[in-house]
Amino acid sequence: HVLSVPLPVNDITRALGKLPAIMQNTVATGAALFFLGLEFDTVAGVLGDTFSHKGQTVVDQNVQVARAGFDYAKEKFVPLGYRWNFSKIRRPFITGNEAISLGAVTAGCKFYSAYPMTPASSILHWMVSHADRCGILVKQCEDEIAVVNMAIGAGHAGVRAMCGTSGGGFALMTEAIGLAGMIEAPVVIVTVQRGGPSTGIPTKTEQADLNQAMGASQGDFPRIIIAPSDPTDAFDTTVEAFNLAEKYQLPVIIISDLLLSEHPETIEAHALKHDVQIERGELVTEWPAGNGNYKRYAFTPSGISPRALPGTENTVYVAGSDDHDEEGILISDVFTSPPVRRKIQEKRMVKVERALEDLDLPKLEGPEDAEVTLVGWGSTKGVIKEAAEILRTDGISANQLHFKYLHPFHSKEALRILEKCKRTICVECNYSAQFARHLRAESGFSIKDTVLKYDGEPMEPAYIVKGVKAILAGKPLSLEVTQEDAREMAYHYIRSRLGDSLRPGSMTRNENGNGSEPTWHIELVTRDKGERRGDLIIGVETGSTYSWQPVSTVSKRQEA
Amino acid sequence: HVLSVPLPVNDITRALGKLPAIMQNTVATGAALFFLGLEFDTVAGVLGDTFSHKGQTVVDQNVQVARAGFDYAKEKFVPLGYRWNFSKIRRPFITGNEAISLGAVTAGCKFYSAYPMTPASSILHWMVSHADRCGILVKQCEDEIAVVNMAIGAGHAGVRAMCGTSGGGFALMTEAIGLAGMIEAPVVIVTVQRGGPSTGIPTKTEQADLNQAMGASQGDFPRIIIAPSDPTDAFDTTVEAFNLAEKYQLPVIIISDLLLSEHPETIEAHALKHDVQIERGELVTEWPAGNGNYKRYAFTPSGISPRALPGTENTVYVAGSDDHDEEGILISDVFTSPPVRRKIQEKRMVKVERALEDLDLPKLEGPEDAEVTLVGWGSTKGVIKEAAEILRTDGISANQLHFKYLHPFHSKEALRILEKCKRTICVECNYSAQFARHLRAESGFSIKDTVLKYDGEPMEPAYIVKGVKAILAGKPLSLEVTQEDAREMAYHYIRSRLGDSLRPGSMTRNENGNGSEPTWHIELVTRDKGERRGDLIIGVETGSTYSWQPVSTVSKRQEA
Amino acid sequence: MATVLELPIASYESVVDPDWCPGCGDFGVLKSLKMAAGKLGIKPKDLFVVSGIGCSSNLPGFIHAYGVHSLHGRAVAVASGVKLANHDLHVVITGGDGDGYGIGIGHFIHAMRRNLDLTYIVMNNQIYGLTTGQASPTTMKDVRTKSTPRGNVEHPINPIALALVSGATYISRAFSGEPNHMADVMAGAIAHRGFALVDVFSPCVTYNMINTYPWFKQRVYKLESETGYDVTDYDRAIDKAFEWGDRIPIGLFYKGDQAIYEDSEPALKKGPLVHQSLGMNQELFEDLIEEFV
Amino acid sequence: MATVLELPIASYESVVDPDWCPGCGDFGVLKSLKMAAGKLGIKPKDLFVVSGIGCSSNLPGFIHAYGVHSLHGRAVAVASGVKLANHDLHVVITGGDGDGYGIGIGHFIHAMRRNLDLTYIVMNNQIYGLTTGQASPTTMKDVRTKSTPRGNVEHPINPIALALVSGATYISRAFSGEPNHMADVMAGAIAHRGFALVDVFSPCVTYNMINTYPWFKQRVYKLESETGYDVTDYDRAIDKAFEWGDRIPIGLFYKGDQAIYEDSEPALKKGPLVHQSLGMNQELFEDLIEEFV
Ligand SMILES: Cc1ncc(C[n+]2csc(CCOP(=O)(O)OP(=O)(O)O)c2C)c(N)n1
Ligand SMILES: Cc1ncc(C[n+]2csc(CCOP(=O)(O)OP(=O)(O)O)c2C)c(N)n1
Ligand code: SF4
Ligand code: SF4
Ligand SMILES: [Mg+2]
Ligand SMILES: [Mg+2]
Repeated sequence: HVLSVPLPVNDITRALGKLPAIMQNTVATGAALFFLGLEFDTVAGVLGDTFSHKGQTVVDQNVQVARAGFDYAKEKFVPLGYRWNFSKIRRPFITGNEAISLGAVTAGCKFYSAYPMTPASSILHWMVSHADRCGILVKQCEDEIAVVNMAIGAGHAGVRAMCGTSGGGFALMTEAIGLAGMIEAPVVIVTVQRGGPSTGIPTKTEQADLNQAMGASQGDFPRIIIAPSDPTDAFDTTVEAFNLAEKYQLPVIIISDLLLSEHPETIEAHALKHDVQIERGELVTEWPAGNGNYKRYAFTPSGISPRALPGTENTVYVAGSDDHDEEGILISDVFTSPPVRRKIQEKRMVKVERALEDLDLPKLEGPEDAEVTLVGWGSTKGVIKEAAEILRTDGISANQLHFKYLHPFHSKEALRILEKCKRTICVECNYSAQFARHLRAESGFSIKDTVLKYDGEPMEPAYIVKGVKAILAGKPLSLEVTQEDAREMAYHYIRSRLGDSLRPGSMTRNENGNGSEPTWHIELVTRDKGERRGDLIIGVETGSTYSWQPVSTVSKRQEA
Repeated sequence: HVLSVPLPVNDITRALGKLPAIMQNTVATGAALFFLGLEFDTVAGVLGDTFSHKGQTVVDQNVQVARAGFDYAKEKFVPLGYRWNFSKIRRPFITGNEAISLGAVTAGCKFYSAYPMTPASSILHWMVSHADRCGILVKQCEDEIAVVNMAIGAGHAGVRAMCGTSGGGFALMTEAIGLAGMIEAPVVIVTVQRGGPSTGIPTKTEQADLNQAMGASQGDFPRIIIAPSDPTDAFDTTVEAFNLAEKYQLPVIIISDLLLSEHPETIEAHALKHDVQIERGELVTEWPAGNGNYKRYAFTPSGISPRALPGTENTVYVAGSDDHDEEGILISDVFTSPPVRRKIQEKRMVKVERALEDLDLPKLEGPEDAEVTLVGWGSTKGVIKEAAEILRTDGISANQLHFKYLHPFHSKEALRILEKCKRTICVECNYSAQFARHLRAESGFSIKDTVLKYDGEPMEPAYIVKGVKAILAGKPLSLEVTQEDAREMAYHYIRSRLGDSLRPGSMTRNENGNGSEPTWHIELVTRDKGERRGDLIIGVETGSTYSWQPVSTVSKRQEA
Repeated sequence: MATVLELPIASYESVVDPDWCPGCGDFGVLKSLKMAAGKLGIKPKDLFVVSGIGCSSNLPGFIHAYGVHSLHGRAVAVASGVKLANHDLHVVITGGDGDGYGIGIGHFIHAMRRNLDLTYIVMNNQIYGLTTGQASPTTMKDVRTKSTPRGNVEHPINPIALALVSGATYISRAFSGEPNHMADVMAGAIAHRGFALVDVFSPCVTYNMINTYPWFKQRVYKLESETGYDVTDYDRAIDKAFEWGDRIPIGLFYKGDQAIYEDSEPALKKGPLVHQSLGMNQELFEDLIEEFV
Repeated sequence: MATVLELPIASYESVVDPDWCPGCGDFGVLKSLKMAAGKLGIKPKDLFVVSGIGCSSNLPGFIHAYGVHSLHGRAVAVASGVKLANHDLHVVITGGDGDGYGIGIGHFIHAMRRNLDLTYIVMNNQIYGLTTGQASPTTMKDVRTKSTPRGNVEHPINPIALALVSGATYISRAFSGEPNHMADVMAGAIAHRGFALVDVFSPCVTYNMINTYPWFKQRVYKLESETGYDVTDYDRAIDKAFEWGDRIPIGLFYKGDQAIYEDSEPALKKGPLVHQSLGMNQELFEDLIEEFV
């Protein structure tokens, strides 16, 4: 469970003097502990362990900073009212990235390559710190292009290989993902979404890389895309990903996000099992010399061509990124052959249709005939579930349809379910409702209403409930700058330009505004005495900060 | 206009001895000349000019090879019956890539960067060979990542900049396309599609990179994607692309394909004009010191923030790939601010909605109330037009709806037109009907029937007509291996494995086949005496070459 | 440059204060860069600073000058485009060792062989700072980092040697502990016509506990102080490039006067591209069309 | 390798005949590679050839051995993955100058500093052949190509010098006009434990009219023939790396015995990864879970 609260980090930690930027998170941690209704001391220890290798000063600093966050939250807010029944059963407290890592080694992953990138780095860190015990080779590479190509090489050679990154690195991997599809190399690629576009807001969460995963690399080629919803699911998904990658000999993309990957959750005691099922698909381990030529890319009804690993006798072949025939001989050059090209393209693509049969169907959860159906994908499953519960207690019967398998897609079943729904609303953490678009593309079903969030903060039940009620009331929330927004913007303006001596004072909304739009008129006053120092005007529609008129000069920018 | 005929290059050119692979195209050229009903001598000259810099031997070799192709076609086929009225009006004979290059320099493009890649290289070649006269700086870079980042740097600094590549290179460019969207740098990116996936069939055509263009880079950011349909349109599109890129300060992707880009067409005499309209968008050329702070990313209703070029007095700013506020100050780090993030994301994205208003609406062409509407995009416009004409002469009234602007998309208008159509069929050069999916995603309109081609050969009117008739007859073409396909596959098998002494002889279809599927039974006989040397079995459904039973050993593979 | 009128450091002061960890070497680099620009009298409007992504790459936000805070590893490419579009601008690239010698090494090497008139300042802290402490391409052998808990097994990159064999024409090294010396080295780099590298020992006080200020203070010495060191002596420079251990040289290793890319590019003869007019002249257009008929 | 039983060239004959232009230098490289593998008695099933994209990169299709014909510039990365997954395989990378020194240079340099046990054969024809004749990173100054009609203005890459400063431990050069000598150099490279570079002058007879067979024949000489040339003398190797013009050295420039990556990787102690069992042992799993409770 997550929350979104303004944490004026600088204010909170001022007393502690200038701190490394990275300590923001520690502040948040401290605050979070409060919300979770935990006692501070129970965790000072944890911080100790975490930072001990950096020496006592760092530990102390972190404890102090966390304490500041904790106290601030205590002063300003009420806890979420969690009940912690510290029962005998000790439950794992684990993040999505840790679950993915654990799932990988449990599934027999022997090769993990990566280039550091938030919020995927913690997979690299877990893997490398457990490499010896788990017998896994972990390679930090020079860039993500090397990362994915090494993983593909390892997968092609016969080991279960995985690599991980976030959107920017994934962009660099796309060309090679097409290579894996073409040479039919099994490989698992984890991409952990963060606030975009581009470098964006790297420490914030978002679900806006679905288009990227669907559009990775040129041409049509087989791939599977799966979005886990919580740490337990992330563990299972990872195991499943390796099985699918080897059974169908293709790249499998696990798409997570910062929220799922970096936030620890308490899971069921025995949710994670060591004896997972391992399916390596059709392997050719022996090929008598008399057998005739081994065909690496044999055309079969399933599209699956039994795979011989390099080093096997009598099955020598070359896997080419140029298109090729059954034995891997290029048809792109002298031996061009349109019908062979047609059939191998069909052979590759039919694998995905077959794979669909292995994937669980989407299921409607909650009351069958609900008034509202909340549709989502990936990490928001739990939050949407809570929202549906709140809606029900508020007398609005709501259920949810959550998607895990994004490609191939259970179009028929999705359509069957959705057509029966009374009213559908898509809930996503992005601006353009990428999943709603994807659903329309795959099933033809259009969801008109959406509850979207793209300010970098996680989706929250309360936010969803508010959005849904507004939609049902026929007046969806506007994009106007609310008073709360305006105050936050004023804080941002002050922190970034006027130092920290001021704070927003009284605020009034001016309907005539500056002629072009209504405006918020915000007095900036001194923190201590509350003396008016100037006024800030913010546009209600655009959010533009029109002007800062100081009563007296307070900002160095004035001199500049 | 294009055609698809089997050209057994090796057979045709055997007499001329071993030739560079690249000469395949010359064979095709020769054959094409025949189909176009031209006399061979009229072009021997052209080849001369083309290759003269390589010395007479190369010229002669090319002429010989072309002649061989010409003669082969003459022997085997009938010309398409073109009437060439060589009137006084001399018309330009130009390829899509040449038109794009010409359009760029006409629009004031001053910077072109590229890394060689078929079928985009000819833009680089045209640009560099005309650089001095056109005053354009042409930069061949170390890779496509440098290519696009240099173009973005140049565009940001204020020159009209373009770069070009094909799918594989485009994959490497995607990360930076997101950068351009984020820092709002104008840049034009040309991606010329070829047969994929991966390296694929580099000298063949396809339209399968639409998903890639739509999914380029992580997150939601503004971009425009345009697919020209012929050389004249390619010229206009390129000029328009520069105007849109600067007016809306975003990356514009021109998506072409091998067919359009590499095949010359005769166009109207005065179709291309030098005095094109140039719109540079809102530029800040002067900013008095008293003006207060210049806001590079000012929040405005249109989303467009007037742009000051580096070097201007008093408008100093930093453009960041991290998200930022109106003045470019990062909100990704210490100064995090959810509401500012929300408003700048909205500001960036609203630009695309505005841009849509500048783009021409899709138009239904042909009889209003036709029985069939052929839907397509990009280079197939002319072929589909011809197909519609043929269908009409065959008594099936057909019209066409062709799309040029892929993103942003005229969803409302598309839906308005399509809902009125009696029967829609989507015609595309790819396996998965990427445009039909795109159309469904953008407009919610589903086209069930498709005529697809993905064997690398260009779409042809006859093929479309055949497909459409099959669909109307209720029995769409199956994916079975036809006798023609089987013969071609046999030729491929022979050429690639048995040397060239054999050819396919009598062929019989065996319904019981090998138990798992019906098969083609093909006798392989000697070229000269037609003596049976063995049999080849090819699966009708899978296209698998089950076995080659020699009567006597002929293939070195037999020894191996 | 004839007589320049120097500018005060304050001319380059940004609205935003650096948020680097207290003691981070990058503070020194920022200060020295401002001093160097001031010495050369470069107006903020004529200074263009390009960076990639990393703690060090946040620098453009902390100096009052034009700039692009681009993508991880791509600063050199973006800067090349900016420079070719407007070579009146003084283009300075600032980034980290991971950014420039790791993911960005291809652009680095190819830019050097082009000898574009760019200044590249690498804040080499031998670690990935922003991503919280993984090994970088300059991390020394056996050093333990978050990604090399058993110690780094890869032979580190030698940026000076790489630059020497790749065609850079001003190759230097500085140390954040010596800001005045660094300012001189930087001023020389910016004034130099051609590709100039300034590799800076800029300690990461949070994640690199080996290569600290004291570690460098004990070891660094100035090449200028070495009697008879000749910056045009290539072979000598190669030897110095490999000097590492108890004594580590800083200062100018090598300076060449090879032709720069901009001079060999006809399109730039008429001045910066950005100042050329856009219209297409009719005669030229008709000639171009003629080629197709 | 104790006494090896050599294999005939025919063992490596592919179904497919090379479609290179008649006279292309790559024919010589293919022949020499077969000879080298034969000399070392490497069975086709144990030979793994990885290439990128280019005329030269078509080589794997023309030799009877396992392999991946990968992406332009990525052969070294793919090969590294293959080698780390199964280090029983002899992994040889074959590609072009554009592929390896252009777009792929980052992987090249980083693989060298890792000193992985790989053999990298670069068919250096100083041109982009497959794409019909643009300048490559090794195209000499002033040479006119399709992309440099006014002559190339970029300083060419020096692969030998780059390899020397980057940590490769077997650095050599060969010439297609000397197939037997090339075979010996290649055999040495494959036998060597560590990253081995074989830069080959492999003339493109269709697009490079400057660096032709005669051009090289007049200039190349063998380092072995140079009395007292010591392949362990690094400084001497650096000097030789820059020898270009009337006399151009081929043969082995430098050989070192630095530790290889595979030896420093604990995960490989138990043998190739591909032979390790997949199952997860329960005790270990429970210990791992314990860390979270
Ligand atoms: C394509 C891509 N991959 C990875 C990252 C994550 N990342 C950001 S900074 C950085 C490395 C920073 O190290 P360095 O360049 O040495 O800068 P420093 O923080 O040490 O100053 C990485 C890996 C990214 N932003 N983009
Ligand atoms: C990402 C990408 N960019 C560009 C290309 C086009 N391309 C194919 S081969 C090649 C260069 C070939 O030159 P080289 O590596 O020297 O090989 P050669 O043909 O000269 O043997 C290029 C640019 C590609 N296949 N992939
Ligand atoms: S983490 Fe290191 S590099 Fe980054 S700011 Fe702190 S000290 Fe400087
Ligand atoms: S084009 Fe050049 S490199 Fe390619 S095959 Fe022909 S001669 Fe060889
Ligand atoms: Mg660093
Ligand atoms: Mg080459």
